[in-house]
Amino acid sequence: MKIQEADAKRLLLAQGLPVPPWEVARSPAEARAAASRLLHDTGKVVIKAQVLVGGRGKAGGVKLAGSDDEAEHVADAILGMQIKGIPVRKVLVAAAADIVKEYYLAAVLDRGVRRILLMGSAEGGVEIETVAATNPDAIVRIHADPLIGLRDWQARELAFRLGLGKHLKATVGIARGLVATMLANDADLVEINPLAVVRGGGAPGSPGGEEQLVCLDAKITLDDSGLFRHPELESMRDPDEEDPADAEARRHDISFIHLDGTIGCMVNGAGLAMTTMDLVKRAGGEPANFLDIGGGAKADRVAAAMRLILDDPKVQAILVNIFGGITRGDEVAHGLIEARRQQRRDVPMVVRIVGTNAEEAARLLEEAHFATATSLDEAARKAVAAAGSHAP
Amino acid sequence: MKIQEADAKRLLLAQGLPVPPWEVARSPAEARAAASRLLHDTGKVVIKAQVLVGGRGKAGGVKLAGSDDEAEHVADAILGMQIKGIPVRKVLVAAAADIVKEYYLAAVLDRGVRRILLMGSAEGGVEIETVAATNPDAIVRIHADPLIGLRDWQARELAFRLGLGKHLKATVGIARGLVATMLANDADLVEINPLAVVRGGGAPGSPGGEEQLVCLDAKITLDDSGLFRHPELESMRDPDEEDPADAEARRHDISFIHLDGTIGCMVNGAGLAMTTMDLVKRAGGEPANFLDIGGGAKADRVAAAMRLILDDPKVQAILVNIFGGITRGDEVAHGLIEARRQQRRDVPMVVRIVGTNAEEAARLLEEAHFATATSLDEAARKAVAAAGSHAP
Amino acid sequence: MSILIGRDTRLLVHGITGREGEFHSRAMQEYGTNIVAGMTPGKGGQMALDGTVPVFNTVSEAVRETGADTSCIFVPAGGAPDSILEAVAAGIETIFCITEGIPALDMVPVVATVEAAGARLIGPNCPGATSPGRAKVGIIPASVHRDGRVGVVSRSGTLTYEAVQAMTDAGIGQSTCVGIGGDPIIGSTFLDILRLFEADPETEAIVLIGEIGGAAEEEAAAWAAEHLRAVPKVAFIAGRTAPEGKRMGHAGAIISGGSGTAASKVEALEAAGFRVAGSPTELPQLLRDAGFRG
Amino acid sequence: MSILIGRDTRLLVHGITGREGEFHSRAMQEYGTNIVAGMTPGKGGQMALDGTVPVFNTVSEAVRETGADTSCIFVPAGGAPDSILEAVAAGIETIFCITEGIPALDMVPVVATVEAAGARLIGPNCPGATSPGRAKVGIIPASVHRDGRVGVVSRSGTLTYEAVQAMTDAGIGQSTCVGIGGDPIIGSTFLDILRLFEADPETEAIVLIGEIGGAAEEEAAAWAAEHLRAVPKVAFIAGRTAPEGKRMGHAGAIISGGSGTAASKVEALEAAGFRVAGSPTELPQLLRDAGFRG
Repeated sequence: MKIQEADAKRLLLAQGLPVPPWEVARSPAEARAAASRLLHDTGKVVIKAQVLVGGRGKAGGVKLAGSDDEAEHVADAILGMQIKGIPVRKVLVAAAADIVKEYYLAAVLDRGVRRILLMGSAEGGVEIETVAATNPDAIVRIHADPLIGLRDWQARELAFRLGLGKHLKATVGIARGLVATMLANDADLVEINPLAVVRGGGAPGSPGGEEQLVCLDAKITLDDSGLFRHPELESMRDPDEEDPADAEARRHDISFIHLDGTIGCMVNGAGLAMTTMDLVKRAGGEPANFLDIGGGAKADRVAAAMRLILDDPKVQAILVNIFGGITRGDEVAHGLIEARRQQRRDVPMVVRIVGTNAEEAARLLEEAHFATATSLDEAARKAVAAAGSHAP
Repeated sequence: MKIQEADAKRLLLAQGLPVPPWEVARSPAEARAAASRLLHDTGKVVIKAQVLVGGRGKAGGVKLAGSDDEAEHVADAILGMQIKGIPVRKVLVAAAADIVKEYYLAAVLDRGVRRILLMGSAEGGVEIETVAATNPDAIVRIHADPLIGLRDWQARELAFRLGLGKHLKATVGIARGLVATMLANDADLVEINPLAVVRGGGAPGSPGGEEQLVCLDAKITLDDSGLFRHPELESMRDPDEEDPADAEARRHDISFIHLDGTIGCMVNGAGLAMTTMDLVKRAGGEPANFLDIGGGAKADRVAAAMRLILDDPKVQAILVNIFGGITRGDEVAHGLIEARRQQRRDVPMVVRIVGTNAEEAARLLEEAHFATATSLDEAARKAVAAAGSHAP
Repeated sequence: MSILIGRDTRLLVHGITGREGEFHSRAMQEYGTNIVAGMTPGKGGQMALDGTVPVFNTVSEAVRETGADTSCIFVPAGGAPDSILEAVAAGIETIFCITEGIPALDMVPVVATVEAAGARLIGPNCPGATSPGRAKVGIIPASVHRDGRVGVVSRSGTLTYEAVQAMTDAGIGQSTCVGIGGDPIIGSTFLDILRLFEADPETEAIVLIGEIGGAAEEEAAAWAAEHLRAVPKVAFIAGRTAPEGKRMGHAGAIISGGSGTAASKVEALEAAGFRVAGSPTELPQLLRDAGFRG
Repeated sequence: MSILIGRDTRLLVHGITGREGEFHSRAMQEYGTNIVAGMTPGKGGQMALDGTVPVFNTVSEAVRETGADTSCIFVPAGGAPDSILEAVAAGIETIFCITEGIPALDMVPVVATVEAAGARLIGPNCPGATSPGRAKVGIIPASVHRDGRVGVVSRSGTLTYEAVQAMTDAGIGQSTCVGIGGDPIIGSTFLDILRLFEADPETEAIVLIGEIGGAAEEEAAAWAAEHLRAVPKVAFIAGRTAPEGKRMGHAGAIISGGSGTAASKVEALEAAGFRVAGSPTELPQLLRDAGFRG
């Protein structure tokens, strides 16, 4: 689960990390009021669109303002934008930092090494992929010990290799804080970009011109499997930005990703779902979605999955592919029959059910006059053909 | 550093352990007031002397009371007692628990295995040494993993082996809580005796007759080396009970233990200090104290040590034994000369200084007409002889 | 022979008295797996599976009393990491963790501890393994298998069933089928399992079923190119049409260093001598094409 | 030969720019110890000890640049455990931690990590070691030593100096003198050091200097009875008159299982063939009595 910059900054602050003050505004007037409180610091504020997609800077979603008038004006412009199709409903207002140098620092779960990885670069403010592609040696990697965690000497090594020796203590504190943030919230990514050396004013209570290290932007991704023990984080899910279909899918424990094709897919298991999409494509069609109903799916979850698929007006045919293990074929068949009964529009459906209770499922589907298939390849071909003949 | 039961209970509560409510009273009237608030629970309160020595129960320092009148009366008696020479200045008042069965549970640093050890026994309420002597198999020992800590399965194993399977979740929580208390406070001992299964009433908000597991008494010893990072714990040092000499010694970073003999000892290093005492004894004397001035001791610390020794009226002679390493012999000699100048009573002194700057020390001491010795055995003999001739 | 499990396996089921644990334990027992013990803290002393299997409070007791050497874990996500550690501490050598939804960071110290102890963990969030005709541990449906000489390793659940069923339908049996699980942090990788197959005299061909994401398939391919040169080997990679960037942020993508796409995996596997199928149903024919005659 | 340190030792001093670190580094260098590097984070690039020793920011850099193989730590208590771990991670084999006042619980994961890595830690809160005529690491005054063939191991600081001085005064030299430290949790025990002495061809007699508390002396005695049967061995135990119960509560006493008193230690040592001195000054004569002719 991705969370907004402002929420990410709150989680960093809770671990004692240096984050300059900010406010969130939902209207130009709120942004003006926030700016008037924050302008005294450096005489300039930065106003940033709060959206969960990358590239908001390039899209014009990050702007400076030197007065409260200007802040209101800029906020008005940003709040009227859409970034990658997402309408901007909130902006973050912060004192503009007097940046000396920018760095990149992230804590991330390294699946290959099965440890927490701290990754830093002295080329901050740039996307890390760009650095990795153009200058991979500029990326410093330090793995935290899997048993006793990140040690100070590791954080010091990171600081020296990034050229942050002058800010040794601050860097050690921030590195430890990133890992602490990760552990405290079951995050799989905590990214600061830029981590910046700024002159004074960047953080509350800082003396005039002294240089210090602060977190200017923050991105945190939470491990969905860890959410059960952090109920407080659930409230950081941004309802403004979530597709209603995503919320509906989550409510039914369905993995659902919307795509651009015409063949709706309902499958149990992520690997098999991707395979089904691949075979649709191979048969000349385009999948309309990735949908995994998970293990042991009952009739009501099947019905919910069907509604999700049919809510997409582009869908011209539906391919159901169930390999019963924990999931019982007859349960799925019942769900399909019930779902078709409630269905508002008539879309051809090809059903393939094998494995546990497949015979009973076959009987039920035959009685209900469903089109069925034996092999997955055949099912894909039939679905693509049905979509072709059904297309408007 | 030992802390009082009430402080220990506060530290346990802070880690979420089940400790029935209590109050501390410094007068019979306060005890009466506390009892009137706590009596409604089980109709009886227990009143316990707050002293840092063991065996208060046998000494009559723990009594029950069934009314506020009786509580006042009992508190009055206990507050008038001395236990092992320590006057009782405070009592703890708690609702008397309806005990079904008592257990012993402690987390302690096991030096031999270099891990945290959980030690439990189903024979609670008894001193663990007695159990160890009479029925060693009754003691269950579980070592926490040194890298990833105490795991739930270990705590479950402890519970089953103690016969606490019926209170599995509670036992696991308490075992984890003891280790957490240890780690959070740098304690080297956290002992619950008794840990008790009680009927209702033992803890706040508990339903009527349901059995539950609660911590009825608590003893915690803190690692002095860890105190620097827990300034809040320093306030738990009980000024009522600490010998002024101990406080003075601590202020000067001197290790000091008062004994019953007549030969005052001032030595650098604990091992050498004990050896010096042993040789005093061997020469026919009795040491008046253990005193280690530590490494690199300067003149002012030497003077403070001398005051500590001379504050004991039984001291008839002083033996100074310094093996200079980090400690410089001339610095010690200067301190001794200054100390003798301020000295209020005239006690013979034998000084032996070897090692770093011993020659300069010898010159200084000779000029000041100190009695000196070359070997440690000789120094001990001379000091014992001097005490004999000086004795009143 | 087979890998991981076989006729000698003495299985302990953690959570045998739970709904899922009991259901799958019955299926394993019916298949002939020797379930010697169950464990559910607080239910020690009971008998499970119609009085055939004793239940213990702790793993150490179960091992002491029954000589269990293999664990299968059906404990909920909150307790499963602890169950793995309990099994390791009691000397269990092979641990299958079926549980899904374990927070990834919980697994970091667990896999390090398993490794340090020299034990072997399969999963979590895996379907388990079957050595057809000998033993089945986990939740793979018994019906898909046929005894034979192809070693199957897969990150997926139902996709594995699909692939194995296709082989069985074509008359090609398996030595052992292993589902290693699709979680971010797992105990055994493709490479770990390939090493076992290499050492198994009865495994004569390899089927590897991968997915987009990570670099585990590429790593396995590089090893196989060197160590499994003469072995017929085929693969299938799911996710050729899957949309990119739906899982993790920037840093996650960087770690895998540009690999992780279906194209890069297919390329690496083909370069290592794997024949890569376009559909699971093609696996049997590709095995024949690669020279497998079993 | 000697144990732990010798002419080949390539020493790295942690905290070389601090007051204590610098003072003792000079003394070590004067003794002839080969100090190849110092380390103080943030002072990398400077030169210490009058321009003779390069200072590094990290241990890994120091090891890479100078081939350091031994560490001596003078870092304050808050940072010393971390310094030990940094040395271990950089491949340092022998680590002396002189620092006193480290919270005991901090050392629990540290000693476990040192052990798992196969490194050796002496201390903390120890005076270090001297191999007379070859090298000196730590703070034992150089003047007390004389080159010879008696191995000395002790829990104390100044008591060690006293005992070694007594030997030197009597013309008995030492192969290596090791102070293992008196903290609750230490890296190397009496037993660990005795094993090293046993394997050292130039150590022909043993002096063990113990203290009341714990069971380390008893444990060492039991081992020596079996493995050092023919070796002249003498001991001294401090604390015969020390008051009991001044250290820990009930549980602490229980662990040591009734041992830990001077009497129990003397008894165990004598039963193992040690001659136990009544004063450090008696050690030389007892060595002669035990057959030592060095």
